[in-house]
Amino acid sequence: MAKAEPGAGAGVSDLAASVGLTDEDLLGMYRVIATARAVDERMWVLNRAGRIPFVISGQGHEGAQAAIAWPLKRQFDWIAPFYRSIATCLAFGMQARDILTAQYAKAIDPSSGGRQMPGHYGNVANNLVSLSSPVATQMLHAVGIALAAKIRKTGQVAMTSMGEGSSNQGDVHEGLNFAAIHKLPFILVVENNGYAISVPVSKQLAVADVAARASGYGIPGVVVDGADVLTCYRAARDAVERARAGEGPTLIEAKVIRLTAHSSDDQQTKYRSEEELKALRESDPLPRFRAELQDAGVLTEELEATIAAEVKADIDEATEYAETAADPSPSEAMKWVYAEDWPSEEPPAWGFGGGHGMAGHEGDTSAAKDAV
Amino acid sequence: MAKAEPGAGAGVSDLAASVGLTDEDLLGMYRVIATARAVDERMWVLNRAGRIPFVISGQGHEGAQAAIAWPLKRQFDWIAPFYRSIATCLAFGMQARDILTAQYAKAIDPSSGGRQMPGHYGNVANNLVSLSSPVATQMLHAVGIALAAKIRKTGQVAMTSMGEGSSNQGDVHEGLNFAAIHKLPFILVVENNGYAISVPVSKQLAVADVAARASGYGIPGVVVDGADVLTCYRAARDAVERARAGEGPTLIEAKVIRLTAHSSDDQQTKYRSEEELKALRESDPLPRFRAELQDAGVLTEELEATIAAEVKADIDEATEYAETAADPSPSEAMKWVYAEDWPSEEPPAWGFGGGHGMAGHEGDTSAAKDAV
Amino acid sequence: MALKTFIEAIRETLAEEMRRDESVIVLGEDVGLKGGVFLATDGLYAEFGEDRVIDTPLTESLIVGASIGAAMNGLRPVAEIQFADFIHPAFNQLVSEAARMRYRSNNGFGVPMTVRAPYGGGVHGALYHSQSVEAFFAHVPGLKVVIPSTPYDAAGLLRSSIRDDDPVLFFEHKKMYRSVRGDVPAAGFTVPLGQAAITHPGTQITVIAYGLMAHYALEAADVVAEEGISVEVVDLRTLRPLDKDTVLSSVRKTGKCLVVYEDNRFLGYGAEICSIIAEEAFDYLDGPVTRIAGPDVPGVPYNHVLEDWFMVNPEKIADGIRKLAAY
Amino acid sequence: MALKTFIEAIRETLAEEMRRDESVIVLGEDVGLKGGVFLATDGLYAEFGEDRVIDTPLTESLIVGASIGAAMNGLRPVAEIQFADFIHPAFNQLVSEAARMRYRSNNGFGVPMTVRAPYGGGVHGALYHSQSVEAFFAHVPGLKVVIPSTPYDAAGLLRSSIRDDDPVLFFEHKKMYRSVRGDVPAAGFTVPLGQAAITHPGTQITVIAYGLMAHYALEAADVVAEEGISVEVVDLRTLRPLDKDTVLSSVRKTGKCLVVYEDNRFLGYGAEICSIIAEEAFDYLDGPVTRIAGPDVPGVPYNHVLEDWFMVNPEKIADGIRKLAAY
Ligand SMILES: Cc1ncc(C[n+]2csc(CCOP(=O)(O)OP(=O)(O)O)c2C)c(N)n1
Ligand SMILES: Cc1ncc(C[n+]2csc(CCOP(=O)(O)OP(=O)(O)O)c2C)c(N)n1
Ligand SMILES: [Mg+2]
Ligand SMILES: [Mg+2]
Repeated sequence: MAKAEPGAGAGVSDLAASVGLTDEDLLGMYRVIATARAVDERMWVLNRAGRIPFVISGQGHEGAQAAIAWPLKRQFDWIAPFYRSIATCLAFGMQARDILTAQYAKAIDPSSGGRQMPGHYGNVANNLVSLSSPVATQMLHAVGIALAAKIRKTGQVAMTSMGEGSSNQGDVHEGLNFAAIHKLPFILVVENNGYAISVPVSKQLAVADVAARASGYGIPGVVVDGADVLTCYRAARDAVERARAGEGPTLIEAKVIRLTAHSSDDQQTKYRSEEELKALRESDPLPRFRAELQDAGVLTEELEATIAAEVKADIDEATEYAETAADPSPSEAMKWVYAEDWPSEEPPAWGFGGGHGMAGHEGDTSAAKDAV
Repeated sequence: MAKAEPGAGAGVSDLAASVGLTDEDLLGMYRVIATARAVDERMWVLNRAGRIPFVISGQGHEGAQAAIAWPLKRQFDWIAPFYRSIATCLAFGMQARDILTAQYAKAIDPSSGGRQMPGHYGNVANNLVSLSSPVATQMLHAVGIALAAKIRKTGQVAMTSMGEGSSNQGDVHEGLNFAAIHKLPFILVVENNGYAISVPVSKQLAVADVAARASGYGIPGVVVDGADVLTCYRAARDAVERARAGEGPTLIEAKVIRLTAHSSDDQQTKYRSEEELKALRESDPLPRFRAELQDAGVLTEELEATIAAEVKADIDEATEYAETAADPSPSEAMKWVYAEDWPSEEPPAWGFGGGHGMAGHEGDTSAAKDAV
Repeated sequence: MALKTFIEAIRETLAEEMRRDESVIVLGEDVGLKGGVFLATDGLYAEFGEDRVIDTPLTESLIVGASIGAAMNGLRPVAEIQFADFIHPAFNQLVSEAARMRYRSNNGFGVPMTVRAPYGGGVHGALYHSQSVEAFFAHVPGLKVVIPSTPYDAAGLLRSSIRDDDPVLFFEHKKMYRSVRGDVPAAGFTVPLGQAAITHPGTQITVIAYGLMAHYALEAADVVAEEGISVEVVDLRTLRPLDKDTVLSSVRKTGKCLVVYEDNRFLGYGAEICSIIAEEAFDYLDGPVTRIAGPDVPGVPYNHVLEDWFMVNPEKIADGIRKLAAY
Repeated sequence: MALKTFIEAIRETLAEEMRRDESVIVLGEDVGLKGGVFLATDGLYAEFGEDRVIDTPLTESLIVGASIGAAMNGLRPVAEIQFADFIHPAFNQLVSEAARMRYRSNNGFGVPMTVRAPYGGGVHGALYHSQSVEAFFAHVPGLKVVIPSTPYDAAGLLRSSIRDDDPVLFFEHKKMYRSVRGDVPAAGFTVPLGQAAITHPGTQITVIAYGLMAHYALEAADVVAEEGISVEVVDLRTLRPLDKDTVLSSVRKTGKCLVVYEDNRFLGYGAEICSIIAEEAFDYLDGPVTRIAGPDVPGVPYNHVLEDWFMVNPEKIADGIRKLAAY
């Protein structure tokens, strides 16, 4: 992912300097965004080909995601992502393989070992919190992680992200309030794509910006154009600095677009017009960031082609790997309900637990397995 | 309660005119406040005398409560009160008797027939929503009532009140957001007394005013001095007008004081200093409103004495009434789980439901009653 | 009579009730223009408008809490929780508020509200789109819990639920939405709450089930019938209030009982059925009251191999019947 | 050994564990300066400071949700829910999150968190300060549920809970806080989770109970002993994971079983115990598995006459024993 280009990115262009980064950083972000898009597109291809049953994707969100994750320290800070966070996860240490083994729900999927639906990323090696489906619950986990960081004085920052629809859940209110009171090193990123499945933002909120809520908690609320990668980066960098300095949480709202249907189960043409869908492409962060890097001389045509080829190879390899990896085994399915095994949690050896009338059946545990 | 004083209150003093009311209104409010205080003090006396086991009171909140309930139409608009809402309930149609029968948990208690703890006021005759203990849940009931009013085009307004501590619950966020989106005829009153039991407001909120949250929902947030009765009235009147005109919800925060411990189970000296407790008396709404009415010539000394005597007589009578009223009967205790009776919800006729080995026990339902 | 899918029966009943009674409203996430993620409310927005078909924000506690309030002020809300798995944020409003309003107000207030939610597994929905949540709510006095298994019952019971004066949780197995068809009369018939149905009469073993499992129980009954085992299948239809009479009569007749549910075994809904039978039909039992239920893991896993491992199916039920028959 | 009240045992165990392991923190409403509304955390604020004893805002979902996060980042939070009745706003965080974190992450993340809450009636607390909520959580794989009945067990089990690597719900019957005393050793002993105790050996009838009901069961056992009925009382102590062996061994020995719980009868925790016994000890049963439990109304009513009507007490249990003995 962060592999340096031979001879490229070593310098510091004016563009990089303007945000205090190196060209390597900018190219790294670009590679994350490009990989996220490519893996996402691959998911839809696999879905249409009947290889994977479900897709939920981050197309249109990748610029904001890569940029906002960038100032956080990998394997030190924490992120509680959401189901569109492919670029966030890639920026924070996950690989295309990790995304694809989750799509295929294979035993080796580092997020859940094939137990969760695709999109429920998270793994301990990268301090990426395991995600559930009920939206916004991860808000409080990230706040708690930040609380532990403060109490343990680790210097860590915890970030979470979610959609604007999800930000209306009660947990968000409770979490922002607590984080603000205790000046926790916490960042809430709202990726506002204008829809909660089919419900437009006008039916979700009575205000133009979710960020308007920040002042009600006494914390800064920042609105950024999610297609403007470096502006997103700047906002995140400032928030991380504030958090690290003990100045408390920040709410960053990135206005992004949802380039796809909500998921592979959704028909968005029922509630979005053709014109609206067409206009979206203008706010696509990928071509815009590409052009920005080209204009700044950071990304040459040759380099772009090299990255594109590498990304494709990476994803081809990851697809092949995931496709051929082993399914999880039912013999493991009772594991990790608790840290230890509890035999009493198994159903009875069918045939009634060895009643005196049933002596012969006692201990017939193979039958029990079949029975559930 | 709203009984007109002979020869008094018929006019319109400058003070009354300044808020568009009559002297009768001002005296009505005064009587509510005085009655609320007196019934509240009586509750503590009865508690110390071992007559009633539990008290939770509204002392210090009464001015704001009476004033804010005033512009709402009785038996037409709706209020979802909280456990300190004695003055609110009195202003909205309940009587001292109703408060005291609830204290004694008598069968005739109109709030719950003796089923709920004291303080859980509410009755259908007065459009006062039955209250539970988990705080802030009533928020959503009031929002739903306002939604029904809008859909049914009844012209009703729904108000709810709660403490500042409770306003941090998730339900408040969800409710304000929804009410704002749909411009519901809804008013949230936060009675901020600086404490949630022992937790000072500095540990509950990172902002000075709960009302600061209103802008995050695109609605007005107003802060009023809860000891200043007519200012409270004005804020409520404006909110009711806005609501009735279809302009949507308002958040009113009244800064009040808690003159007593949290409840009869609480020892507030453990977390509040003597000086703090002493200083409270200066913000007591009752003497302040009394003085204001006296200065304005609305309340003469004679009238004050008459009202005091009437209030005392009312409460004496109510105490006597409640003390001697009948307890609810256990034979009614299974009633009103559902609108109909469901015999299958009763425990089995003990002795095993008439097994063939138990024929003699079949139908022995009296035993069943004992067994639960 | 017309042949309808399970979801058609639901959708059309909603429309009919909305036509019949203008106090009926529908609210929930995506129930408007989109018509619900399963299309259970498709067409209602067009017919009844946005006042009566409300796309709420993504806030389950609000959906239920505001329905409670609206029910107290003259409406009959039918709330949709997009997946039963997402009902938990509304748990407090359901358990502390809806269930207790009538009791705590001594019949002052009632909450005529229906909460519909798709539940159940076998649809590749993983931990959070497969749950059975009925046990949580069937435990709560004051709530009614309905789980139909046929289009006919879905229509008749949904109508009764909407017209009921108390809060009803109406759970629809999502795997049945399009896979189950059945005759549904055109007229506004009702199926009363609180009545189980014997869907397959038999003599040797009673199998008690509901929802998708009621179908699997019938399939299993057919399979073992060929082996000479006569099974009586009881489809509970309403889980609370429970039709104890039908359950007990059947077990007293057959002497053996297998209770089937898809939810986790431990303290799942079937535990109450087993307990009632063990206590109230003890003398009639010729074998232990047994259960076939989901394993005790925190949700249906996603990978199809694991999902198959989790799900109760006709074979597992037939196996349980055979063993009980041999007892 | 020192004689301590139930709440003293809890308070001192909290203090000891905080001294022993600085990753242990306490958080909840009023747990700081006030020391908790029942004084279970009294003195902790003075000793450990506001970093480790946190007065949270009035937000139960936050209390549990932030504890989950803190547990994932190196702490062992002990959260207090002021009354078990107020745990419902945190239901989603407990059931969807805490319970499933380890399973869904394939053992990637664990949640070493303890949630303490006072439960139970008979204290004039009415519908919302009297609830038994164990059935909701004992149904959920991934959660552990502990209900101690003696100061010794409270100390030993609380220590095990705090040191456990999974989420534990630790329910304390509030009527026992000051009314129950017992010997508690000074040293940091533990009582392992998942082990029931036979607190009164007997031969004719097994009575299974926990919490306050475990005391009432003992009282009832003493009463009927004088009438010649020998009762074996099993105090479950941990409701999940359940010590099935002790339960089944006892019932296989006595042949009769009465399950006692204070919660509403229908689908209360005891329903699972009855079901297990009915299925796994059927051949040993000389009488039906029976239950004495709270009536099915939505909460304990306030008025003392109604409260007495609701509450299970030693007389009701003794009555149940007598009837079962006569069977
Ligand atoms: C508690 C809960 N309710 C409902 C859902 C179903 N659901 C999944 S995503 C979604 C919309 C989310 O919208 P938003 O937060 O704006 O994020 P976006 O998908 O637009 O990125 C809904 C309703 C859910 N996952 N959790
Ligand atoms: C959900 C819930 N959690 C906890 C409690 C216990 N409790 C009752 S009142 C209260 C403090 C409320 O403070 P505030 O909202 O400021 O109102 P005040 O009592 O100060 O008027 C608490 C914690 C409760 N009733 N409900
Ligand atoms: Mg969105
Ligand atoms: Mg307060």
